[in-house]
Amino acid sequence: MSHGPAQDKPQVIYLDNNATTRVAPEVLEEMLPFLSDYYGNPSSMHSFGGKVGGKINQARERVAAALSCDPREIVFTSCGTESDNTALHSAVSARPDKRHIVTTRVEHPAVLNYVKLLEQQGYSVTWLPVDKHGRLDLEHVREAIRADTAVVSVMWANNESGTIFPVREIGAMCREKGVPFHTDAVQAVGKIPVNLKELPCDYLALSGHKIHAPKGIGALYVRKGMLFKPFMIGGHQERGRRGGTENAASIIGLGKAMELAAAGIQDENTRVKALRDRLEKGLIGVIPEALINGDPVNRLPNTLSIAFKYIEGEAMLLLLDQFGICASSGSACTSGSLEPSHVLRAMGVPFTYAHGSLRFSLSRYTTEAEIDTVVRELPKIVARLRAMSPFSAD
Amino acid sequence: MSHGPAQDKPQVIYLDNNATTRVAPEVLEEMLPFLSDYYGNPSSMHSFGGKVGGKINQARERVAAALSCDPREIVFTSCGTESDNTALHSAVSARPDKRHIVTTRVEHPAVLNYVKLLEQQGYSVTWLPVDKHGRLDLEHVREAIRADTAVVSVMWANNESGTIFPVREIGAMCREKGVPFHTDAVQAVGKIPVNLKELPCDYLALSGHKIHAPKGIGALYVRKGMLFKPFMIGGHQERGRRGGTENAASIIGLGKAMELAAAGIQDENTRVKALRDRLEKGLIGVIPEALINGDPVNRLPNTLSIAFKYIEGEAMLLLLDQFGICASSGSACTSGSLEPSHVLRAMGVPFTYAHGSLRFSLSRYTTEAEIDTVVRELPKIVARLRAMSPFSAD
Amino acid sequence: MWEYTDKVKEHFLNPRNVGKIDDANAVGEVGSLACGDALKLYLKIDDKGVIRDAKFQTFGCASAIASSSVLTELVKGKTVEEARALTNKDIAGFLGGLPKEKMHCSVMGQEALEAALKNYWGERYVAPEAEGELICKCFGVTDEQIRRAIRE
Ligand SMILES: Cc1ncc(COP(=O)(O)O)c(C=O)c1O
Ligand SMILES: Cc1ncc(COP(=O)(O)O)c(C=O)c1O
Ligand code: FES
Ligand code: FES
Repeated sequence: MSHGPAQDKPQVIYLDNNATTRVAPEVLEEMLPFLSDYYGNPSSMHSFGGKVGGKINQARERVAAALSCDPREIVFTSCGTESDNTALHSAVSARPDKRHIVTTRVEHPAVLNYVKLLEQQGYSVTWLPVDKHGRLDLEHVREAIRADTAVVSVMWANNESGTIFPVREIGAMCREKGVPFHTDAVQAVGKIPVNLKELPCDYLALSGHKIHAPKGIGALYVRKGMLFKPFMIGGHQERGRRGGTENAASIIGLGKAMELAAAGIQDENTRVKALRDRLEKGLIGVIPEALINGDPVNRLPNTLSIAFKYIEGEAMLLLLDQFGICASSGSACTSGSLEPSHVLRAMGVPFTYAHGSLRFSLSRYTTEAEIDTVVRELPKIVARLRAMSPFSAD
Repeated sequence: MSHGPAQDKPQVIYLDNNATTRVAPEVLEEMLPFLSDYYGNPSSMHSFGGKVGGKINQARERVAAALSCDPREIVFTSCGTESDNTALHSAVSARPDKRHIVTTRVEHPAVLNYVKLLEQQGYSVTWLPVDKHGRLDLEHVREAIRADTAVVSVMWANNESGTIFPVREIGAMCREKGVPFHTDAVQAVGKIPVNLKELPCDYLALSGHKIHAPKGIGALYVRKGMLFKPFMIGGHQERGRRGGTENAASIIGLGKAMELAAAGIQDENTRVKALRDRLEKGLIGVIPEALINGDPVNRLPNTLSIAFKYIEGEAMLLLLDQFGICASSGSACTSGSLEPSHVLRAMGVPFTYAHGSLRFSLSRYTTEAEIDTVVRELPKIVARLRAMSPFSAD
Repeated sequence: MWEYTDKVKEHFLNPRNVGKIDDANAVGEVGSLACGDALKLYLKIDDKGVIRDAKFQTFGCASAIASSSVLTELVKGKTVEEARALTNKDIAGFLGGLPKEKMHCSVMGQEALEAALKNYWGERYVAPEAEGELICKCFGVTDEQIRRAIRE
């Protein structure tokens, strides 16, 4: 635990990219002028501020180009959570007479807890279950949509299991029934192709810090013609859709990051995926009583969620930490709690395994040497903890 | 309009600090490691992320020290607008039975539009008027507070006129009547002393980019023991008070900026104030038919709002822009609209003057030479425009 | 991330007295696999009532492992009477404190010790929860089910 900011560069093997990512150097470079000399307010009536406004427009165009949509369909927000909250707030408050919501049991807390709040306020909610691979049943979705459904909210890819949901089919069902569809694409963007021309969805949330832009910036896609109700209430920014002085530097960073994400999607699905597979095979091959959480077929190319019987995740993480290996035992957002994650529970991961789950999530910066270090060290760590466990000795 | 990022440093005389400020170099320096090497998620279970968590704690302590409160009373948000929205949301949803709100006609849109929305939802609102100097009458405040008042929200200092409100007295009245008091201190922090030990308020909003931290970061003070309902719904961050991955770099920047702001308060009220007074005298002394908007006594030391009869603000701004002089003709947030600002209207500034109002707002970086340039150029600009005006010729 | 003291980290990384004592005359077992933490404590007590040896097996997080390690160190050489007086506060104190959310990991140590001493005197240890109560809110299983599952 010696990688202090005061010292040299931290030596880490960073395999926690579903929690957050490194800001790409190209992104930081585009941002820096707007954190120093070009600090004007884009809404100002002087050219010093206007200049910043021009760059924000460029960023909006870049985001739109990466998603194949119109720049006017993009609203910048402060994070993925705000994008999700805004989509749901907007969808339900645009149609106060519709009092039913369809979502899944495995959404991120940004959707899950918002919908729970609506449930407390009297909304009726259909919580779609998943199978042991974390998959939805399309028939369940079809049955769940009702005449009074205000919105269907299904994440594109799950942050913990990496399972990819059939959002295209779900979107088509919603469209057919005239119900708005929101997808939390925070984990999909940059990892699998996202093309809004081919996806019948009405709202789509994304977050900068999952795709090598900084923390504290997000975007929401709102399909043209959709009713919109702002969530953040203030000035006229974002064409009246989101109050608050624009976070210029980070918006500009997000624009660049989206450009890089679109350009890197091939690499993500070949080289990065191969590294993930190497990790998976390397661990499953040598560690007994281990299982993979998540859909073996439709899974994010960078994600490996793996569970080891009879041992506990935090202890593994801290031992991995000795080697500078960063991973996660659930989603970072729930790590304040001691319970196994709601996602693993919804998947029905046996409790002998659930507490011993680790998530490795790779990025474009991951190297083969890093993977090989994990494949070398983790089996020893698992063996060491199992030797201590009162259960596995028998 | 030639100060492009591609070229050299922009040569500007920046007198628009109530709109936004330059990021202090000391602030950027503290942020940079967290935009590059130290990108871990503070909620993660590895020391790489934990390190970031430690710096966030330090930032929280710095903010608390600058305000004389407890670090646990600080919630980081994405901007001043979010802080205001959160305070109001929290106050009203904690007491659903109280259906009355007291606020002023001159609040920033972050409060004003939020309260208007509540009014549409059936809340009854007392909109406190101001006099021609933008001052509130304490008797009006006292009379307005009712048994069913959910919250009193009065800004500490007005962004346009610079008028400082008697928040201490208002807070005391609220406390006496057991009504929560929120103050939007976005323009007060860094300009006048803010000491929460001596201020009986329950919520206080501030924004980073007004005090030389970056855009897109804010904080909300919530007095210990106050009921709190999160506005941004998601993970467990900020001890369950604000979902969304922490904007680590900007939080750390805000901590530093608050430290600098507290240290600079003396300078702000002597040297910066003297520069503002020099500007005021220099303009009033030579330009006929000009008047000062705002309280001559209780006014922010950095702010000069000045109105010129018979001419129009935007034209003046564009001519000032020729000299690289950045100012504002109203609040930047309302600059999307063509009407004179709601603040000037509430103050009853005569319409022959209202359209010709300019706001100059200084900062610690303002120099005497810059002020002298404005004192030299603006009278010529006013004369030039008046020569064109159909009214002033008479 | 949890803020652990150096002492916690040290005992987690180098736990003392891991394993079983085959001829233990006091064994205490608390916690469950379902809840993600369990501790089995083995004691060897001599005729004079002095704890000569202590070993543990733990399924749990870093705090649980460090607490178990410290527990075995603390009881060694103590008489049964002295050991009885030990509380989870002593364990946490020895570690220089634990995060508030992790205090129960040290409670588990105290409970395992209590269970082991009861076992020594031939009594049955009854966990603070009533038998068959729904103790696991995550999986919705009762502790009886868990015991059965563990036995299988
Ligand atoms: C008084 C006041 N309140 C709130 C705000 C909103 O702050 P932000 O732009 O950080 O959302 C501003 C400035 O824009 C302001 O001047
Ligand atoms: C699927 C998903 N949705 C939403 C979020 C929230 O994003 P943010 O942390 O930017 O608020 C995350 C990550 O934290 C996520 O993984
Ligand atoms: S696993 Fe037992 S309470 Fe959660
Ligand atoms: S063993 Fe339960 S959290 Fe430590």
